[in-house]
Amino acid sequence: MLPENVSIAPAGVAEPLGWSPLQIAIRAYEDLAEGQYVNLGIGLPTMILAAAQRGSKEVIFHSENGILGLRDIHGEGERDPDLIDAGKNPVALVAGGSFFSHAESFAMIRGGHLDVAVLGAYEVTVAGHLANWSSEQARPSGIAPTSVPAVGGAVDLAANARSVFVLMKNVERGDGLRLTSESALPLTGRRCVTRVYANLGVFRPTGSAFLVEELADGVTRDYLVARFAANRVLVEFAN
Amino acid sequence: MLPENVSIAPAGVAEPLGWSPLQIAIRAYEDLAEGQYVNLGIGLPTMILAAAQRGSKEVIFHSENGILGLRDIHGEGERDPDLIDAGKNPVALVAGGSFFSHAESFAMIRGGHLDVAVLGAYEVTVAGHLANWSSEQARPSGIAPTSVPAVGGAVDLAANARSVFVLMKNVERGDGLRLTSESALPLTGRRCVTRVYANLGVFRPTGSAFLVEELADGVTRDYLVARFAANRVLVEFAN
Amino acid sequence: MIDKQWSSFADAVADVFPGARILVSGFGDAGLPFGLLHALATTGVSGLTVVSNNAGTGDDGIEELIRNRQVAKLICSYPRSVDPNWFEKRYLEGSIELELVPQGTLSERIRAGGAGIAAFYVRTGVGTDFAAGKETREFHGHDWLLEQAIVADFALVRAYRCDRWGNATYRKSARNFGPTMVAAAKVSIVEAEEIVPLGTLDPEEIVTPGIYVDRVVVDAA
Amino acid sequence: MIDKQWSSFADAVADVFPGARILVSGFGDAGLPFGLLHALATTGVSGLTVVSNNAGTGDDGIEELIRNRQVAKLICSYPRSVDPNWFEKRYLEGSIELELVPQGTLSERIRAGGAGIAAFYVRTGVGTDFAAGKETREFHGHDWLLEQAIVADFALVRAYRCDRWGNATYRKSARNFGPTMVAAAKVSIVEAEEIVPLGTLDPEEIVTPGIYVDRVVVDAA
Repeated sequence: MLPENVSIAPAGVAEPLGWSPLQIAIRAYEDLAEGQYVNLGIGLPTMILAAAQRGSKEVIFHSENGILGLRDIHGEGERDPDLIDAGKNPVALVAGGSFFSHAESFAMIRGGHLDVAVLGAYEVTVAGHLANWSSEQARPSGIAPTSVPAVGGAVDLAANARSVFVLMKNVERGDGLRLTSESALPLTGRRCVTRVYANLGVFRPTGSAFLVEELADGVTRDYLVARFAANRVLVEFAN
Repeated sequence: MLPENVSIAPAGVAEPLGWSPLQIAIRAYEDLAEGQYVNLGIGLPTMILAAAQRGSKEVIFHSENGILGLRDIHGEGERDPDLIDAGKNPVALVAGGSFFSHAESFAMIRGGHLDVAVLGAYEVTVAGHLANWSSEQARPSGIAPTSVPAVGGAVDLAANARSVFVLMKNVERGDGLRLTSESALPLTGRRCVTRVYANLGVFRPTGSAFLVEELADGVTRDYLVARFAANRVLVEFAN
Repeated sequence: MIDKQWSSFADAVADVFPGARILVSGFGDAGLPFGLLHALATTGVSGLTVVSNNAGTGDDGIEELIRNRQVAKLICSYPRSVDPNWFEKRYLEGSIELELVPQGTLSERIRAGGAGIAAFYVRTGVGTDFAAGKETREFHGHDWLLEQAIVADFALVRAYRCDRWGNATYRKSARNFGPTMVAAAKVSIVEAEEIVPLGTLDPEEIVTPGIYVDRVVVDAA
Repeated sequence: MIDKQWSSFADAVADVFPGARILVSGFGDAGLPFGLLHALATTGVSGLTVVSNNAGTGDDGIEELIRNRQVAKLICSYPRSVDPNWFEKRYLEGSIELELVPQGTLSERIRAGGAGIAAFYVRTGVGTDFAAGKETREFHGHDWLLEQAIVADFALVRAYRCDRWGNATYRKSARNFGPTMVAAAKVSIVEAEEIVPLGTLDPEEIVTPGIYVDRVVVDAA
């Protein structure tokens, strides 16, 4: 049941409820431990670098394009076109950082050396399946594509990182949700998502439901229950 | 038929006929071209470094333990225990040389990037099969070994180098030969030997015979023909 | 004396033939061999298969080849960019073939090509569309996919400092695919920011030993 | 603050358990972690499987472990040396098992272990005794052998300079198996000639990024 006083704005029109993108990144950063090696994917995940600037933990960030120890460049003088993150944005390097080839970078990823991979997503399912590389559902063969598919390193990270954090700007998409029971989108990986940090709070896929570990500021339990029920997605609460 | 005036000394007793080990190395070095990348195996092959000291060609020598550009240390001051060749002997590095890991070194070998591998041998057959890693024939199971087998990088080199030169100190072994029709020894590689540089001359395995490309000083054609005939190994002559 | 230096980009790519398979280094604009790619565009050679992480942005680099309809097939992990680009146009009109490969599988397939490995098993892509048509095999209680090596006729790679033997270093994240690609092509052509005398590069710091490099062209720009 | 430095070799190897599989760097004496190996010998832990290129020479290093009957199995390419050694004695008396592996297959199996590859196909060993018991498969008209990854519980590796994050460089041909082995073990322990402050090592020159290293002990000798 949806509380009557809550308007459901179409995605992209009103600001998402709850946490801002930076707040989401800050919340995810809180769950990273000192000494962890953390890959940051394209988009929202790279905002964790801004969150880390405010922290004092030594968390070592990995970028798929051959960097360990990247950090936010936050308006520092010269940008170096040869020092960019996975999203091709300029970054800086911490003392103790290093450069290596793509082959080494993905040997690192595939070998299970990354403690956490932080990725964006189109959809995450209750089973922990991740869909983040194509927003186009499978086409009958013979039908021309209408967009360019691009996958990058997400499939490698989803299959091989020790844990996968998903950062999601807006759980709501019109009346629908990006946290779902099933996904019709091409999957990035199965049973790989550890936790979702989103505008509405922190969610853990349990296999059959999303366990709400934390509600974002301004998001009520009733609202969440109603919103998920309307989409036939099970939620559970930690307490 | 064996010329009567030639004594066949048991191996290890008299000096081998023909070329000395250094002369063999010098002769093999003559067949290396400027710009070639050449792996040197344990033993006699490393003597090519001494031969190269007298040459002016830029031939780049590779050692399986992660070196390109090694050169003979020929009595230079300090020996560095961290700079050794495949036989664990101290070497030096030329300008333009580089160090890399074993994994990279053998990626290089397996990837077919070495123009020539120069190896020692127990036996080479007319088919170009190489036996150089174990002098012990296959044992019936249950029989205890009498020596320690050791293979090193020879199998990798035999299978993957663009060409394989074998350097052989003494073709003769008592009444027998190390250039054979068949080998009962465990093989290092099949159909891999390009050419054998030995005390008696230069030999090319053709599949059914050894083509004598050159006779060593002091070795007669008659002697060679008789010696090989006595062992039922076919020889042919280039001219 | 070994001297792998060539005097111009144009000479260095003149023997790229129609239908050739070409590895191109770079991630975004970092490490892209713009000089070699422009020279290749100028030759007009077509029917190329290009293996590269991206499809390029704007009008330079790989985009110039695609705009000119010189590329028949792209093997790539991320052919999407912020600029509307020529790849998108050619792909949607159906005039270029795309083989989409997860990024680490792409780099490892190229590494295998240079390292004498025919094929290898990874967990990447199991249970996804990327497993389609591939052998799945169980090791240690998990499913793994068989992936095949990629080798090529040419590699076009951007490096930082090179010497006349082809020894090379790279700059920061512009290293990316370069050291892997030079090993996997019959002819590897390096575009260097700078040529230094032999012996200048520290033997411990050389990332690409010259054995993998056939031609070096300095970027005079 | 991350600090991977341990104060003694003894502490750093104290949790090596009976039956553990251990990767040991080195080629001849170059790059052998003598300090860590001696500490391991002192613990008396036994039933070990040791993976290393050689079996050692003289009485130190791996030889000390073998003399003490701490090693049940050796996976190795070249267990022969000029000195009569303990391996030979133990092997001929039948008290140690030997898995003899061609050197490049050994290094690549370890590389695969660290790089998330279950198995791979090489031409090395086709048509020889090294093909026994292995799958042979045809690719591109040739036979290839399937080789399996090696992973281990511990890696003991000798490096040159290290920082507190475990970033490491190596010296000349002492690099050999080190950078590959640190990636393939659950616990990687590096014996360093020197510890330097974080930020001292040039990011372009770091051969082993600290991600692969769990413990660093400086060789005070």
